[in-house]
Amino acid sequence: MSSDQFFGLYNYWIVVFLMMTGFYIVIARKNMIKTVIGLNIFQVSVVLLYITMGKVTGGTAPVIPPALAGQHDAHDQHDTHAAPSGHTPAANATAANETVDHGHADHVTELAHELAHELTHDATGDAIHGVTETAGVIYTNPLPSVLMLTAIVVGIATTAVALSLIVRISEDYGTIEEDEILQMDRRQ
Amino acid sequence: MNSFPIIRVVSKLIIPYILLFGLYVQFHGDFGPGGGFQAGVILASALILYGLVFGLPAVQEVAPPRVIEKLIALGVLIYAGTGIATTLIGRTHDGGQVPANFLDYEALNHDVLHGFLPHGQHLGIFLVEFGVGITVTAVMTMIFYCFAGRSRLFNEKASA
Amino acid sequence: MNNVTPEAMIQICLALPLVALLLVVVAGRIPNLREACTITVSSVLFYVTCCLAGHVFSGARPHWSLGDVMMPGFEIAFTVEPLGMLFALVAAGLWVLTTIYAIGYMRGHHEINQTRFFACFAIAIFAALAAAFSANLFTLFVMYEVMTLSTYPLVTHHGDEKARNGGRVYLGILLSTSVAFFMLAIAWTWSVTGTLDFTEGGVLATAFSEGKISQRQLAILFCLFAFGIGKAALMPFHRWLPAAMVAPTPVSALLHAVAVVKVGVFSVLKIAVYIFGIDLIADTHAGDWICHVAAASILLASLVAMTKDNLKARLAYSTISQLAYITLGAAIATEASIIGGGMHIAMHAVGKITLFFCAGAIYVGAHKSNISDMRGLGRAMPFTFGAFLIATISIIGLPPGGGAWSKYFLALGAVDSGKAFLMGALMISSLLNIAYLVPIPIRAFMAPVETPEEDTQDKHSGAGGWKIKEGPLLCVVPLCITAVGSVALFFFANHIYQWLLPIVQAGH
Amino acid sequence: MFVSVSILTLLAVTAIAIARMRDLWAAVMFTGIFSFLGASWMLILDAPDVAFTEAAVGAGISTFLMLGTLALAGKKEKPTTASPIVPLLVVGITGAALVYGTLDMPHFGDPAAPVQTRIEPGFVEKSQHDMHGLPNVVTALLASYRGYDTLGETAVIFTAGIAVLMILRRDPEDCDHRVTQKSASTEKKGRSS
Amino acid sequence: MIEYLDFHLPVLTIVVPLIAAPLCVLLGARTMAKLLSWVVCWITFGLSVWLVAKVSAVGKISYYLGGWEPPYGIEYAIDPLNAFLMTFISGMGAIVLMYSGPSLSDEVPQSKHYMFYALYLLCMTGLLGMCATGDLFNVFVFLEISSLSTYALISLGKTRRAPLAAFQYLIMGTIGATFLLIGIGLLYQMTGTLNMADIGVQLESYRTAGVVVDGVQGPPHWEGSRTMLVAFAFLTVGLCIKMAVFPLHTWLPNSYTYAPSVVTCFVAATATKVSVYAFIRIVFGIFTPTFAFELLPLDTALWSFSLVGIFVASIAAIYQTNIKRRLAYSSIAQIGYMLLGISMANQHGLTAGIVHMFNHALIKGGLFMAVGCFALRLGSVHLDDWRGAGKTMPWTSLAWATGGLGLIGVPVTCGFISKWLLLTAAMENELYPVAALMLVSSLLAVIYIWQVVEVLYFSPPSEKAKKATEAPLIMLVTTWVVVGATVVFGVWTTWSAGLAGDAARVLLGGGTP
Repeated sequence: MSSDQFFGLYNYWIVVFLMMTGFYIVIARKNMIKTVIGLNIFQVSVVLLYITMGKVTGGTAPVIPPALAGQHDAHDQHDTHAAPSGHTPAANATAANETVDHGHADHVTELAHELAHELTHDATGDAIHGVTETAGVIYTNPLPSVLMLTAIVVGIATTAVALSLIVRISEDYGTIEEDEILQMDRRQ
Repeated sequence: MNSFPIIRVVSKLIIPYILLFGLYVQFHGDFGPGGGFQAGVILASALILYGLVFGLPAVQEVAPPRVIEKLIALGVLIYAGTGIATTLIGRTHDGGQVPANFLDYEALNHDVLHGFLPHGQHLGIFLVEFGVGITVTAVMTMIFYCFAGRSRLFNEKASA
Repeated sequence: MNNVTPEAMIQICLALPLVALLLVVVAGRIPNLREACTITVSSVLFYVTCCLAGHVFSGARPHWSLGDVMMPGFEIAFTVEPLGMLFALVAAGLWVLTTIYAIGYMRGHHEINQTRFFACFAIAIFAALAAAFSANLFTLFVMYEVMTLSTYPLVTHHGDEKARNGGRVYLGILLSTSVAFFMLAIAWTWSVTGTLDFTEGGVLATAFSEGKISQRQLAILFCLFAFGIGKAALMPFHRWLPAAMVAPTPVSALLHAVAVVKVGVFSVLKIAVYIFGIDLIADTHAGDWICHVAAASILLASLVAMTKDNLKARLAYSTISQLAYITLGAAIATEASIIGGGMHIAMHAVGKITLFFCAGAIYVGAHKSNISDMRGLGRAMPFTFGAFLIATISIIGLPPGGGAWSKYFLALGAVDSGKAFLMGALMISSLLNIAYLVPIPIRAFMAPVETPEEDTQDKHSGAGGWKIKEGPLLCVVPLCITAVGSVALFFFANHIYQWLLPIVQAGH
Repeated sequence: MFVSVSILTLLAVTAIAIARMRDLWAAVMFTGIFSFLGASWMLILDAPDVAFTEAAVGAGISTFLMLGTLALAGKKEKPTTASPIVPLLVVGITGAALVYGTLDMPHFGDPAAPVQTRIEPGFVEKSQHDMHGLPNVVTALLASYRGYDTLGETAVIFTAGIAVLMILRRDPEDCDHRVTQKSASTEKKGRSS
Repeated sequence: MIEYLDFHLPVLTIVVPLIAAPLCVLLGARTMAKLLSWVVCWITFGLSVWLVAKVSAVGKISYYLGGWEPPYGIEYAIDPLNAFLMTFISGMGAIVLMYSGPSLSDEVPQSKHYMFYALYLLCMTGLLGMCATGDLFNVFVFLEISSLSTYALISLGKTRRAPLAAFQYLIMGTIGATFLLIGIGLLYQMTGTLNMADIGVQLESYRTAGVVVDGVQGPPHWEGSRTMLVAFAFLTVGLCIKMAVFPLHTWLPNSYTYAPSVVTCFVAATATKVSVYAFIRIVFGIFTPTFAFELLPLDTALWSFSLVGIFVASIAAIYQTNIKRRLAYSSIAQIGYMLLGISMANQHGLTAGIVHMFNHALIKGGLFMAVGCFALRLGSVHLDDWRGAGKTMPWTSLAWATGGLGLIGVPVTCGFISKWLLLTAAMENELYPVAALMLVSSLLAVIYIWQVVEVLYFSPPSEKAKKATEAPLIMLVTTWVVVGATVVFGVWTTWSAGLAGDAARVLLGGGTP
């Protein structure tokens, strides 16, 4: 294993370690709250996995400085007046719309290319091909962030339901240790 | 907890700012980190703090559980309704009307108060974030109510 | 019926039992109406079957298909050929008689749930006819299973612990063998040949010549079929037959003589002829293993029969033995043995149903079910035991019983195939038949009645002790008819031979 | 580099500490810390939105909820008698599989990774064009490009809200229900014995 | 109007129940919510039937949500397979909801009914959404919608074990979902996209051009990419938990047993099938059968797990005296049959697997509905209490017997069709031992079904059975609709087997019909 590989991957490994710690708590512990804690750690680690993969060296958060954004706003307002819809349209595969959308899609692709050209025009330094880069600023891929926002919300939703179930179980059985509960059920 | 006057005073002072911050996060999501979900959490936390300090009945007077329950539903309806609205409106294209897909905010383009009211994508994003905010606030509050409703601590306090 | 096409006749034949089912259910509350319906419909059915038989035996092969209701390639289709026609004739003919008999028996015995009984009966007959007419293995299998399920409520008719256990064995063995072996064999056939249609000359012959299936595999496949068709009651999968004896006697008659077991052996024959082809079996010796098993079944079942005192149990083992004859015929697969097997379906059906009718009549009339209790009973029930004697002669294979011919052809087949030991098995078996069947009527007529007081009473009251105390009329008439039938078949055998000849000649 | 290494180390240490702890109260607190550390690392990885949310959710709500549950259900975990061998084995295999899977991954921060290059033009440029200058690309993605996912997410939250309400709300009728249930269970007990 | 519906068909099928759920809460009243959910369920069913007709006519339909083309946005990709699945999910959903009335009043406190309806609709939405979507992450989101609502619905059960069962399911389910999430993440990392079709294209290009690892062009076959292998493994394991494949099935028996009858009916009929669908989609739509079954020995693994699972679960089923639990174990066994078919990866096998999803949904749905009727009238699902109920509840008992025959796979029921297709597929692949074992295993079903039939018909009636009356008409009718469907689709299989065949053809790379 090269040191290159080690430095390229070590934080994935730590994330894996964190995930497995969480996973271990979930499957090894019989206390229900502890299980939920384990689940939480597991999920947070998965979030870290996604966020790690979105990061690009030398990148910055995908929030465009307002100055730049304003610039485009102006550009777009001009654009909006020219064509009311300024984004890739619904190129729906349904036969009925295909012809309409096709023409439109071409038009938009053209626009997008023009725009991309414009954007990279005043880029300084070596523009690495394909990396999200606007006006010399490299942006980290925002998609993992978006996915993880959803995943976090799903996680808290699950936790809430799990905890409310625990409350019910502890009221009904008087304990939240799975072993004891199973014993009680068996005795019944 | 309500036996500590300092906490009561401090929280009374803090809560408006939390609410304000929540609203800021809600409506400023376009510009910086934040959005409906985070705003909802913050707004709910203000209510929860209020509940913790002044007791469950007090906060339920401000935000009755029935209303909160309806708000949970309302937020989702606003979100999904925006989607349905876009399909119903359709988008203008080359002067003609073509179908717009579900959640295609381009359908929300309009010329009313141009430059003042958001339109198109901005309006869409505003609406759905608003929906998310309402639901999250309501759900978080409701979860708090439910847990607190089960707690003997709170129930005794209510009777006392 | 002259202006009805044979195709339409198939439809009518299949529809009539269902009509009967409907009528029985609708008229369930009025027993007389219900029975009238059944008898009428069954008579009409017999008539239509006869008309259809006229067409088929003069060379027509009517075909009717429901189309690909199943997956593409698996159709419910019916083609009538002589073997199936013969079976259908037997089934339809005996349905009329069994119905009449059942009315007498069920009423004489005050059985419960008579509507359910007649309804299931109708479904069983439907399945038997549909199986007889089936044009492919798939239809045959479907109908085979329908038959199993429709007879289950009949077997467990009494609904008590004994009936439940009997039903459990019945259903268990029949379903298990059909699912584990029969279905597997069908799927195998399908994967090898790509078709399930019954074809003259057999479909596996081509596959064999193309090397898709080896000689050994053919033998295994034949075993799968023979054992998979549990209704053929080949040992060691015969237990269901005695177990099903808990059923009321008309059911036993139906099971053992007409529908269930005959569907089994009929299927074996049909598969041997139309799936394997008799030449293929003969050339590859695919049936050799089954020959041994069948021979063993014949002898063992006969031996077991001798030990049984219960009349129905003894008849059940006799049936197992007789069914193995037919399986043997299929496994030997010479012209004579196939014809013998086919003929034996009819001969045994008529003979055995007579015996069961008698057993039932004795039970209803004298409330006796054990052979040892029947001493001298023949004097009280002369018609019953007379019929019993005639049927016994037929089953043993003595002239003028119909069974003589079928056994003759089977023996001929065994000699043709050069398997002398089979000949021996058949001979010994016939002797055993005599040993376990003949004593029953003999004892009934000859032996003195055991209880002396009763004996003297009889002497006082009746002329020479012959006080006639038969079962219900509706029981006795059918059994006389079938007894006469089994003799008639002796003289009629040549026709059957002529009818069945095309199926063995087609392959050449 | 130093910051991220130290945060990662702290995360690992916290995770182990949580795993070993028997005191649930402390474990919950440490979970909050864990989330907080995670959030800080996310901030370093240029994901301020996620960091914000994780801090609010992980260190805020879920800690609060767990504390609430603890208050209702007891604070001490009983030592388990079950052997940890099987779970350790399962975790070991899973972890080994994952590490094995990382070996062919693009390295951390690799600008040529498919994640960065596959979509052309990337979301940042595209959203600048489509959204008429919406500065926060994450919001644009969340609410528009993947707005449907977010609708799903809202539905999840809604589901959770209704679920918790249904599981925990006490209704007058609910009490009767529980009484009948109890009597049913005693009846059953009587029969089995 | 028609044009509007036709255009938005894919999304409306999912969004209509999604909107109805909050409306139920907003209405708050029991009757209103009930009425609304009834109407909406049938509308959804109508829409999905329409959808299936449309797909059969025009082939694959894409719908871009938000108007954003993939890979930017989320795509709904409807083909014969998921349209077929959606039809029977919404169909079962509607019919079970019609059935639910009396049983629900018996088992769930009235004040919670409107929430029940909301969650029921959400569960349906989640399942439908999982089917329709062409975006991997969207699968996860909708999986969670359906899962969360299922947990809550299960916890509604009468006994105190219901919340426990729900909790156990929640933990297992969340582990499964998280594994799925890890798998999705790894796939995303290697391809940079979330659209399933797009991932497939990307992987195809790696296969021909090779993966770039450490800046070095790899060899042009991607079994070398270890990340992809692990991604596939995690997706598979995650879905296997959700499917309740044999060693990962532990959550299922308790959940099915202690959930309210209505919930069991719906969940048993649909939930695991959707995970099977997702698995099919991942194996055939993203990776390829070549990868899954030739490079990886997944087929052998699946056969062995399926067969062991079938035997173990069927034998376990025989020993259960709680009928719901008995059927739950049977469900685990039946999943094995579906996987057997899928793992054969050819036209017949895949068709068999897909058909069995549908047929098993009908059969198990019907059986659980019959159980629900018994539970309502006898107040118990224990075998002892069912003694002699055949006399007092003849129609329900007959429904059980008929459904049971379907499960056994007797001809003229749809269970036979699936078994037959599986058998011929196994024969075609020359898997004779598998075929034989499969048949033997189906005999175990005879035992655990017929034991109940005997108890119903041939035992002296229990105290409870003596007092029982026939189930309410609405429950009886709906039960018989489903049970009748098992017979109808056992005879008339052109539709189900035809659609499944089309779906299999599309999955195996053939053209759309």
